[in-house]
Amino acid sequence: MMVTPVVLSFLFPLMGTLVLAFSSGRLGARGSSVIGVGSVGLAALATLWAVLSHTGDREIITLWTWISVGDFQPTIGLGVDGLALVMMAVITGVGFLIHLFAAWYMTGEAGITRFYAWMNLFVFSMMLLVLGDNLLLLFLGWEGVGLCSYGLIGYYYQGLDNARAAFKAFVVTRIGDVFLALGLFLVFMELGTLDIATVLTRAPEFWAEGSATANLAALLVLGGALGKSAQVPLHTWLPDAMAGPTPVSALIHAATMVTAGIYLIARLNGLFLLAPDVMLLVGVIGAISLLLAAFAALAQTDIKRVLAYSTMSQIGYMFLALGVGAFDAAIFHLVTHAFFKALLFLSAGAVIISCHHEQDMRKLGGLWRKLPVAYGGFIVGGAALVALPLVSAGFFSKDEILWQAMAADRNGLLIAGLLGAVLTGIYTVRLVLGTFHGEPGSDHARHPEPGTNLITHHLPLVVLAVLSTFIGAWLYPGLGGLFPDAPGEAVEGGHTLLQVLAIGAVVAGLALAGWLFLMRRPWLDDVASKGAGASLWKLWHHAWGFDALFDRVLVRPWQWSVRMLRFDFINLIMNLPALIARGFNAGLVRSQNGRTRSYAVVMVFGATVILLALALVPGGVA
Amino acid sequence: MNGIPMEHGLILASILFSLGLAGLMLRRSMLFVLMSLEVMLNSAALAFVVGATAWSQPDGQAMFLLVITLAAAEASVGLALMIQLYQRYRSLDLDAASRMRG
Amino acid sequence: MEIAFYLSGLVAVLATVGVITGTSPVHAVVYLIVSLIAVAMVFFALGAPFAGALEIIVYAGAIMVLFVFVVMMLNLRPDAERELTWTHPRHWLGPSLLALVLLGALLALLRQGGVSEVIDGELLTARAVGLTLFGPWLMVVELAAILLLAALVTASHVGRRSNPLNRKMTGNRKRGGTP
Amino acid sequence: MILVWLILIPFLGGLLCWQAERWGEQAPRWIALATMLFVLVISVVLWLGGDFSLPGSYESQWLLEWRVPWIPRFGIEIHLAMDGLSLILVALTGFLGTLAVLCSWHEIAHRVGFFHLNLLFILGGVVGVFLALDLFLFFLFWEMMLVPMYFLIALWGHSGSPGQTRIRAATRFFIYTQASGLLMLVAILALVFVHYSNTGELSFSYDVLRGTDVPEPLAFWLMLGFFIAFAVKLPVVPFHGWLPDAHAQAPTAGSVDLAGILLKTAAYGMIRFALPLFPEQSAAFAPVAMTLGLVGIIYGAVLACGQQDIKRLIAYTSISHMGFVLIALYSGSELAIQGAIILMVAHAFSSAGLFILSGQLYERIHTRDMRTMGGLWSRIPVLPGFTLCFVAASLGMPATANFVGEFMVLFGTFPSAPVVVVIASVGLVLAAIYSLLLMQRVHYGPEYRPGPLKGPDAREYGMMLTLLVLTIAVGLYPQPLLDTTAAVAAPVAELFTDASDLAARAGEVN
Repeated sequence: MMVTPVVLSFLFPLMGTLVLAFSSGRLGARGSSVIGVGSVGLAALATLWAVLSHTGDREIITLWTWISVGDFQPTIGLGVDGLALVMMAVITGVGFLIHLFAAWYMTGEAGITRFYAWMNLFVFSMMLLVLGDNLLLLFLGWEGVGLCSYGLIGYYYQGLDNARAAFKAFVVTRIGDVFLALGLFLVFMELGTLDIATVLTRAPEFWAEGSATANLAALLVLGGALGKSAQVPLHTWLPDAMAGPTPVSALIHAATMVTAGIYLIARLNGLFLLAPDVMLLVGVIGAISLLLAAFAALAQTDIKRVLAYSTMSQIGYMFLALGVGAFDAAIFHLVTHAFFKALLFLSAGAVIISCHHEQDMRKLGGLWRKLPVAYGGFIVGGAALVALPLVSAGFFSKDEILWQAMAADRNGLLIAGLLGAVLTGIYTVRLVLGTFHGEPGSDHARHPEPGTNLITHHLPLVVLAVLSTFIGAWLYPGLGGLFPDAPGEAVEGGHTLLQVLAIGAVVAGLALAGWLFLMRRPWLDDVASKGAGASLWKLWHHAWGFDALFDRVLVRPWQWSVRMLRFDFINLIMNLPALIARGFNAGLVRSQNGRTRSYAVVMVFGATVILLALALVPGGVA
Repeated sequence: MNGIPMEHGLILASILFSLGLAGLMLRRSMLFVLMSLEVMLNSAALAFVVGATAWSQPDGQAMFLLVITLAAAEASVGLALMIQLYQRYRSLDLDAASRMRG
Repeated sequence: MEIAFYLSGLVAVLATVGVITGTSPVHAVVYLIVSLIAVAMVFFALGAPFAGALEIIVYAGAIMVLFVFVVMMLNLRPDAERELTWTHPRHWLGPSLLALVLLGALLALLRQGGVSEVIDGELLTARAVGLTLFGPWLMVVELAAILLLAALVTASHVGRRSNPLNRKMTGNRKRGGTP
Repeated sequence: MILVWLILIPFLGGLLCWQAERWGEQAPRWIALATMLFVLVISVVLWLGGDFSLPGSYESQWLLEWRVPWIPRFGIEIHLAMDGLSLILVALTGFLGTLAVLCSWHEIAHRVGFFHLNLLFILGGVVGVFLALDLFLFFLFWEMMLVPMYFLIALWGHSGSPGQTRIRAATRFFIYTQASGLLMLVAILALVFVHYSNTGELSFSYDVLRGTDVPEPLAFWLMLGFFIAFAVKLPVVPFHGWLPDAHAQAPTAGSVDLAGILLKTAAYGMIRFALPLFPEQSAAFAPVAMTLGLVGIIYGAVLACGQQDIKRLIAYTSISHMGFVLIALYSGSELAIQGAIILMVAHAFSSAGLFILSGQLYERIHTRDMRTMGGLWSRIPVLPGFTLCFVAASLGMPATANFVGEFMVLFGTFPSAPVVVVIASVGLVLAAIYSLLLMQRVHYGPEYRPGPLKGPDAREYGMMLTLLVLTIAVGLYPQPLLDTTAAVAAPVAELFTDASDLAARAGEVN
């Protein structure tokens, strides 16, 4: 097996996991965090080396043939091209910073070895997902990531609701995975191969554009992507996934796992181009999730849940970009989003740890002077989230998406995007003001203990802050070459008009938020506490009631059927022969009454019957 | 009168047999049961002799002799059992000895 | 000769009816003896003197005497009252109907059968019977002897007064083997 | 000749263990261990030595064959033969037998010799089933497996709730398999007599009987006879009643054997006897069999979630997994049948692992009721980690053998029966639910009773590690297994293809 940088990049986390898993307690907290962070650091270096030595065209490294039966020949092969390298950079880069911050965040927690084992396994699975050039290997990474998110969300396993959140996350993403698996089966049946490159070349030959199979295949792959990227129908697990430690939320539910869906669609763009109305569906789902999450974020009290809904909303933007065919823009936003959302989550983590695990905004406040680094992180991250013009990385990527939507004249999606930008502005300002300004809500908030460790606390936040500015946007190498040309290229004019619109939306959002939360705070509170306002607030707080809907439609019938079927009624059918036998027994026992004379009568009766038979049967005697 | 047709003999035997059988089933006392048993055996013997004389074959009568020995053996054992029954249950009622219930 | 046959046949049937319906055992035994003798008369009427003689000597003489001995030994009082309770038709209707049906079946079989010989009274001498008995049937005679021996042993053992089983059963009441 | 030794070794070993009890309790254990290791070593040596080219090549399809007339009058002969499939299953028997002996090292205290006698007789019977080719001999070994298993459950099991005593469970197990075995016997005899009436030659041999053309209505019933016999053992849903009881009341070694190998004899029986002997009828019967498989998957999963007893839960998961195997066998695609074989091996590993773990849990907290378990992760050092790995395997996590098996089955069956595969994939979600439910109730959640418990000793750790390594190894590199069984799966798959076009041609003709 050639020891190329790419292979090294995903072997290091694997080694890290194995060492941590089999150390079973011998490594102390320091030892395991050193190994945990170190392995991802080495992976980051290997990726850097791979990026530098990348020659531009797609390079396949086949380790070994996984299964070969007849024409079913999936191989453990790594496809290294621009897209994979960008994703690897994000995973290992941002991953490393998050691992570093986790060393500070998790001090004093029990079972750090287990934490880092899971985190390294997660990075390994994510690398496999991104590098897999064979759909089955991609599926391996896909499910591995699901298992690690189960392990990490359920990290504080003592609490029953944490474990339940982990269970819910795994099952909902597993439903998505089943859709993807069905897609795989269909693709293999129709095209006879699972290798991504050959699938993309054979698809146009075998399927006409818009044909039923193309639509079905695209739809199934979309189903898988929705599950993993927490978009509208399969999104209920993301807010509950905040039960895990904050670095986990940062790594999994901001930077990497939730973007797996976007990567999948971007990788299989050929499939989606063959099914235009499924592409439109992708855009529409993106828009819907965008708005739904934005509204929900307005009514959250827990910092992490606000960020979770904000993640869902930003991924909605990426789906919107994919829907209009701007694959490059989607990846660009994916990268910048990874930076600023990781920054926001880590800053939130800093706040939470400083205020002794206090996550409720109403109990926090007045922290901006006491936690300067966290406040700085929130400001820069918030700016990028809101897409503050010219300064933040978010502006460049979100503007690109909106421009592509406009160029592809999908005006409905464009309007949704702009409305989303306004709402993003509002909830970001609400978040920052609620957490850092105003009066401290509890004594935890009155005297927080700010993180002082230079390397594990300040360094990640500062680096991510830098990446969240225009430098991050500048760092992104355009991946245009890899994807079919986006709608934007064909249209010249109108870009500046779009930029004006976008900036207008952002400014309007900030102004409205500032006016609402600074000047008219009491008016806002009493509107939100009475009649229509209160019910609207509650609806948004529970994310439009999807959770309750799924609970009543799916979970409760399932539990009812499990209770009903606990008594194995099909088994009763097999008890039938036993019952029949017992019935006969009861009947025949009565004939044995012990009296000889009745036996004599029965005997004579038998004899007579035989004699009669002989007598009556003609010619019987002859 | 030119001889007795054979059927009559056999009819007599059948009547005697069924009478014995009825007695066997009707009576509760073991003595009567044994006696009706003897009647049945006797009717069988009668049928043999009627057959023998009709076809003038001596075998019938030889068989008759065997039937009688059988009757004798059976009667003796039957009576011995009856004595035991009487000693055990103080009466000859067959239904009393019904411990072999199912 | 035919009259003798029919007459004694009738007597035999009536005597047997008497046996079945009799209440007191002694009467029943006597009726049985009459029935056996009537059957012996039938044998003589049919021309089988050897069979008739045997019937009287062995059957009526030996077996019936055995019955009388046992009846006397157990000095059975006629359990009239039990027999009376028993006259309710429900008891005797079933079995007698069954016997009648059996009789009907036998008669039907007889009528079907091709028995048409007529017995015209020539004697079947004891000598012929003796020759067959000790001719081809020698083995059977030996077997009959063994059968009688077996019956003898069983009867003596089962009928013994002080039966070991019995002593264990009644051991606690009183010593001695009175019946 | 090696084949005869493969069968005789367990039986002789069993007798030896039984007598060895006089020299102390440890002797039978070591002898049993040595016997099973010997069987394992022989099968591995055969595996490395043998080459598994496709049957088209010059010599016959059997790797090894041993034929001696036994009852010439009825044409019954001791005809043992081994090909790729039986070789793997014999090796699996050897391996799981060693595990069964190891995991009952401390658990079985009274009458150790007799216990090992029964255990080794079961294994001997199973090896016999995998090697026997003469139908009569096959039936003999098929019945021989049952009696020692009955004693194993009845004498050394631990009673569940008062209603469900282990004797009842053992008897139920015995009656289920015995009655179905009878059905198979009737089918075998009918087949032989039909052959006799056709050709006047009385023979029980496999190749000869494959050629008999049985009149159409009768053939269906004979096929049904075979199918029901194997369906009871597989277990397919309506006939599954015995499995949960047998597992709940069996000792750990019994459960490992039961789940690990006895279920596989049924699948092996189908591949070897039910399908090849009646190809057209099996092809016609395929939709029904697949529906039964589906019902098995869904019903097994739903019931698994409702269980309180940990071993019953694992038992129901076996029913769900075996549903996949049933679908594969009747899908008629080579990929699916290869997948079924891999899934059989994978299920043997994962369910053996889970049962050994539940046995170890029982040794520590003396209960199997999940309501009295919880938060064991912090109380027991290493076991929960292994449980998590085996739970991941049972829910079909990629890089484990179950995933390879299940996905090959689904890939293979999709072209011929897409709707079946869609419903079976719902089974994948349900698999996730019951597996994580097991993990949730036993190891996560608040601690039911505080206090640390002792971790696994070297023996337990070694067992778990080997099982895990094997599961991952087959999960990542199943090619050796696939090559050995390639020669078996191809002809079985063709049965359906030429059966279906045979039926099609028959359809045109009349």
